[in-house]
Amino acid sequence: MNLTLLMYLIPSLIMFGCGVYGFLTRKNMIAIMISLELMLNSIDINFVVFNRYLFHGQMEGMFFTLFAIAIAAAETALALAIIINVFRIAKDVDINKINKLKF
Amino acid sequence: MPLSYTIAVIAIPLLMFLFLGLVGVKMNKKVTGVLGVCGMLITTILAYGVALTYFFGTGEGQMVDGVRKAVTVFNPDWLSFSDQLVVRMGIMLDPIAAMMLVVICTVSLMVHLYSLGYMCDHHGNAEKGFQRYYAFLALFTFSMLGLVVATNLFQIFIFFEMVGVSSYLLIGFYYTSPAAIHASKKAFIVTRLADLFFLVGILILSFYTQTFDFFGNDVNGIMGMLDDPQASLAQAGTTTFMGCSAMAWALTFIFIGGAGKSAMYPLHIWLPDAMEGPTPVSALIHAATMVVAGVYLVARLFPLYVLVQGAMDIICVVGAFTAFYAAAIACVQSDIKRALAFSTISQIAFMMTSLAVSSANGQLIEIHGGYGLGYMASMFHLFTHAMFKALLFLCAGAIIHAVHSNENDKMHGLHKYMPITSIAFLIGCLAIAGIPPFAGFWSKDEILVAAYEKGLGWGLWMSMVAGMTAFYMFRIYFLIFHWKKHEIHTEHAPADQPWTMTLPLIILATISIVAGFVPAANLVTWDGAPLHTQLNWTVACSSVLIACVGIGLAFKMYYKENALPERMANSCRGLWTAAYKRFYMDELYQFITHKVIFQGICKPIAKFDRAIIDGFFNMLAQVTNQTSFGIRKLQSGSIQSYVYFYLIGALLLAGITMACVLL
Amino acid sequence: MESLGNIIMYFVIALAIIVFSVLTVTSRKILRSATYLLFVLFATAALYFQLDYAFLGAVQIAVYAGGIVVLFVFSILLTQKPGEDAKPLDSHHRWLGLLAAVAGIAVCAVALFSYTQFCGQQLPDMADPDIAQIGHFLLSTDKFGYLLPFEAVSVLLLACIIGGVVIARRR
Amino acid sequence: MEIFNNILIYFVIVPLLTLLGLALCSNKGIGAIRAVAVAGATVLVALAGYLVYLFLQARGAGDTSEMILRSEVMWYAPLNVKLALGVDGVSVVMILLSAFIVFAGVFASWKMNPLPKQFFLWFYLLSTGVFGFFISIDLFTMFMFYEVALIPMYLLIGVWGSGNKNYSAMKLTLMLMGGSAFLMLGIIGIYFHSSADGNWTMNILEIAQNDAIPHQWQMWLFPLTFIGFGVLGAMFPFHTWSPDGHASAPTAVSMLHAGVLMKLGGYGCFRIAIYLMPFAAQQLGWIFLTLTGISIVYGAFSACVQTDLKYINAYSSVSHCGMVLFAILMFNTTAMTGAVLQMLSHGLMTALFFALIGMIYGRTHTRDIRDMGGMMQIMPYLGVGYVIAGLASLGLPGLSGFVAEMTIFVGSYMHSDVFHRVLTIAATCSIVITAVYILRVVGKLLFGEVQNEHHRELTDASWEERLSTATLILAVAIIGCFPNFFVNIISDSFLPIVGALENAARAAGMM
Repeated sequence: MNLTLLMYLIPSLIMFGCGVYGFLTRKNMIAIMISLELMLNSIDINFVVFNRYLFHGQMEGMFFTLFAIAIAAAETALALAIIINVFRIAKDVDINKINKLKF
Repeated sequence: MPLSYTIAVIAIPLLMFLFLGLVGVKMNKKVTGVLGVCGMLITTILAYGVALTYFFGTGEGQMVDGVRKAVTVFNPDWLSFSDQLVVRMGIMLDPIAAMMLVVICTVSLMVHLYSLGYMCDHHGNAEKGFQRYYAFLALFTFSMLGLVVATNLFQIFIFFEMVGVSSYLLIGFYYTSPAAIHASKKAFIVTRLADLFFLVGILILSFYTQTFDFFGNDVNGIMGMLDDPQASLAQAGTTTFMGCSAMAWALTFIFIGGAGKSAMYPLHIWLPDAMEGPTPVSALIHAATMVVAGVYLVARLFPLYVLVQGAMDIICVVGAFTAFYAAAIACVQSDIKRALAFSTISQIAFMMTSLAVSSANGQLIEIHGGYGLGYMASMFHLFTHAMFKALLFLCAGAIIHAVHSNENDKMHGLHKYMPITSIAFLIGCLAIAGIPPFAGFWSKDEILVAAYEKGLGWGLWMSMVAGMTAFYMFRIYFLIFHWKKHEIHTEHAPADQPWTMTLPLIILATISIVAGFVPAANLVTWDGAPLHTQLNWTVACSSVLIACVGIGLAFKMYYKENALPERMANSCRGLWTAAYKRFYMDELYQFITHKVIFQGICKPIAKFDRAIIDGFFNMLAQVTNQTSFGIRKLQSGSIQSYVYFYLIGALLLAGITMACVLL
Repeated sequence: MESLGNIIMYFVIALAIIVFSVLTVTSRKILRSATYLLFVLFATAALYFQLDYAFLGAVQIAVYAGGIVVLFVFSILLTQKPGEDAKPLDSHHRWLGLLAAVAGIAVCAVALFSYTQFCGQQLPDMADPDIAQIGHFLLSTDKFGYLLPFEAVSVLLLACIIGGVVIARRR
Repeated sequence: MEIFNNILIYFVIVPLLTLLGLALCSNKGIGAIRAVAVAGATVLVALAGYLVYLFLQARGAGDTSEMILRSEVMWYAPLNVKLALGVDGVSVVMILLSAFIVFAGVFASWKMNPLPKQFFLWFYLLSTGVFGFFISIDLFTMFMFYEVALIPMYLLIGVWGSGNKNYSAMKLTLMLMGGSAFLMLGIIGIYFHSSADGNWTMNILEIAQNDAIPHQWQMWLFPLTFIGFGVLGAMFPFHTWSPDGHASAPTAVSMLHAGVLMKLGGYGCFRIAIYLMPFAAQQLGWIFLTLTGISIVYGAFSACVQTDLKYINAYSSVSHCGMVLFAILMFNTTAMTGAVLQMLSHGLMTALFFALIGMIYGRTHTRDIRDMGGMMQIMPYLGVGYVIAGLASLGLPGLSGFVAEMTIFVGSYMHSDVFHRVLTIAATCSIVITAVYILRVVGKLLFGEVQNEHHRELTDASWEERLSTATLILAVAIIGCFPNFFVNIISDSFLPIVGALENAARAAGMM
């Protein structure tokens, strides 16, 4: 039995699907962020896997993942800062109840 | 005196109006009044001079071969509609214009003078708005003078409007009283409605004649076209619309215009209400001058009316009916001014009828070898009536001023207290009743002669109305001055008024006595040529007899307090009430204007505008708005729903791509 | 032919990823979600190690598992009262989400399975890229140099730090 | 530049300079703001007077060209868009009218509050548009100035208005913008058919000269342009912006809007719609004639039952402006001259009305005639002014309304067919209805007993209010007393238009 490209893509795909499901159904903004991380992570895996299998002499995929991790970290930090700030004002992190800025 | 002085006759009242209106309000009241009287005095002297020059002078082309011609003193363009159709503002003198100058100025002067006393309270203090009152009087005098000297039909229309407005302003002089406001509004709107017809008539007529002028100076006037069969007027006579010639329509419409001003049935309803104005105003405008403007208008176009017998017949019937109708109402009125107002309507109708009975079958009726006796009689009656009716109104004013009421039952037995007024009123009554040698006899007699000449029926009808006239006038006289002893309601006993008020009475009474001897037949005739008349003894005797019967009846019923009038009223209560309520014409108008026009037309239109027209545009906006709100739901701000949309789109795209690739 | 250890390792990792991913999004206790996420991230790191990207795996553990998850845990603790669970989902929401996720997976799966020419690719041999090489690439401006993105990310991180401070600062 | 030798350009430059001057004033310095505004208005009146003098001189010297004081500057060569200036008699009197209204408007908004500076800024921007429209003979420039005149209206009503001002401002702007959308389509259409040989032009005179718009296109473009301007001229059924807009607008804006802006509609109708597309005008005129005939009577009837002073006047404006379009569609010199007289008359008279209503409203804080009464005793000056305005409106000889209406009626009656005559007679009926609603409001508002005892303490007009109204009353009286002066200026201007119409009729075999 060989570990083919497909075999690595399937967990990644399921992880992405879970991310989508979570993003769509969760109400808690932090939970949504967590789902987002799942999706990001699955994409990272894809990059790495494709790099490893198809372009093993090069390192673009790896670097892309590297940067993606960095940016994800930044993004999460910022998003969580905002969420906490919103929580301070609205006393809630339910995405449907944060609508004071809406027209 | 040169005829061009007429310009001054017109201009002085105008200047007085502007001066009193703009500057006068800041001045002392008495001073403005005296100024007004002085201005009017000068105007009157000039007007007399001009009229005498016109009638008896020969210098300025007014007499050609023994026929009086119209003299156009001056006629500048005022408003050019097109190259031919030009409205001019000019001055034209002909017999009736000259006569009207005299009438208007005389009565106006008397009223100016009289008002000095009338418009003050018992302590001699002038009323509020005294200056305004004199300004309006001057405006009215100007408008009326402008009307009578008009050189063209449009100028008459213009001054018709002007006198209408002056009348509106003067009726509404006491502008805090709801009745006065209502009356002034009614007067204006009714006459405006009539003027609408007048305007349409002018439009029709001028379309064919291509001129408004009566006697053109450079182009041929309307009158100049009469003899020329090729002229466009003849075309107007042949062009037909709904079975009548354009000419007949035009003239009928113009008559309706005149009927509005002259209070012919059914447009008479404004005149009795107009008595809400100050009494001198009623004397000037609503008895002597403005209300005869309609008669004057028909007389002015008399040669045209003669051509169209249909229009003449309408005038004749309307006039004769109105004369009777108004006389019948006058017999039962209890308000002295209203009774006099109906008397005025009746007398004006006399004049109208008189004009109309001059012709039959499109030809003037020949009487004693002369033509147009009715025309002459009408103008003569206009003259005498102005004098004695002004006298009666001024007397009424004096009485009202003394007892502070318009109602008969507040008066009674005043002869003892106000002898001068009583005698003046008696003279007026005798004049209007047609007792020789007072003025009314001579003019009314000519009218009756003309009516009998037209047909026995017309003559009898008019004689009957003349009898009724004598009755109701003496009814008023006896009720006011005799009937029973006066009950003093105020602390002052009623008395003759100050000289400013009695002097006009005396002057007018004198005129009423002697005016009948004015040789009107030589002076005011339709073609300017002197008319030979002689007293028709049959008609004269019978009319005096009828008048005496009327007076006798009135004496029997009203000289001493008795139950006879009450019994008679009770014997035909329905008729009496109907007459007292003026045969419910006001209620009919009220119904038409309020229920039909206001509630039935205006309100639905306004609702339609708001609901349907505006609603439609609002609906457009609403639909746009609703659509926007509908679309806005898509832009909810909820990330999760965006993701759904995104996913749907992405999956669709992917599905389509795959379908394309795989299949 | 892979070594059996590798294959077993793969299945363990794949199972962990799948199970913990599902648990992450279905758990009603948010703190547990974060923990499951941590496991997923560890599994991912393991995957990287298996694929010979040791540095990447290290970064994954250090930044993701070590940094981000801790951030999550802190913010959860700051915003959540103890014992407060997420409300159970109403069924149409769940089914809608499930449908969307499954549809997405299905489309991708169809795509994957229809491109068999590379999906069946064997794992080629590759030397683990050494750190020096990575460092060299990161800071070079050659064809495969990543200096510009590197600097961009550093600026981004700076902006992010400032932003985080500004936003979270108590006023 | 050569164009600065033309006096006409200064009708745009002066308001713009005034704008600049106002912009330099400080917000607090009300005295300086007033001074600048008055100075601008005075210069405009003087310029307008001088323009009339120039015009009379040119005509007196035998200059019979259609437009005088022509000059052109190329703006955008690829589309042949020019700043083309020129005036004929109609433009001259319209400019005079606008100058008068601006002058009176400045005094009527003397105590404007809040933000007087900004108010006058927008006010003068509006004036710029109005004057620019009347002096230009290039379609593009006209349209541009037209829009410049419309937009400030939104802010002027929305910010300084009263009552339901947001709704009104929005409605007015949207409906007028809808009209200009039609208009722009029409103008583009005209442009692309302006010449047979492809040398397209925006210049009205050249387009009329070329007479190249195909008949089937005219049938589309005429309604577009006519409705486009007709909306502004309050033609039934596009008039509904007028009552709401006027009711909410501040005094000076109502004055300028009813007094001048609505005239842009009538002016555009004959200058663009009829002049450039005479064939379609002849063919389709009857439709619009019926609509305007309805406007006249409908507006008058609607005015009879209103209780808000401004609504009464707005509906009266619908009636009177209907008269303008009605007369224009009669296609003869007399009626069209009457239309311009009516524009003048209605402009001055309605401005007077709105000025007086604004002054009364400013004192009583109500415009409902049921709540007022006996104003004549309290404020005789304003009362007399109102009566004069009313009399002008119902057509008293000696005031402007009469000459205008009579010229229109006589001109309209010159048509010998039944359709035109019936409409004419229907239109004449409005003089009675006008009398009814004017006298109704005069009776209720001015006469009678004082309804509200608080009103007894109100004061009569102040000096600037007296000046504002006296200017307008004087102008109304001058037109009414010496109409021939204006008729002589105006009537020749219609010869080319009537000529074009007759040619079109002859070409279509209608004559």
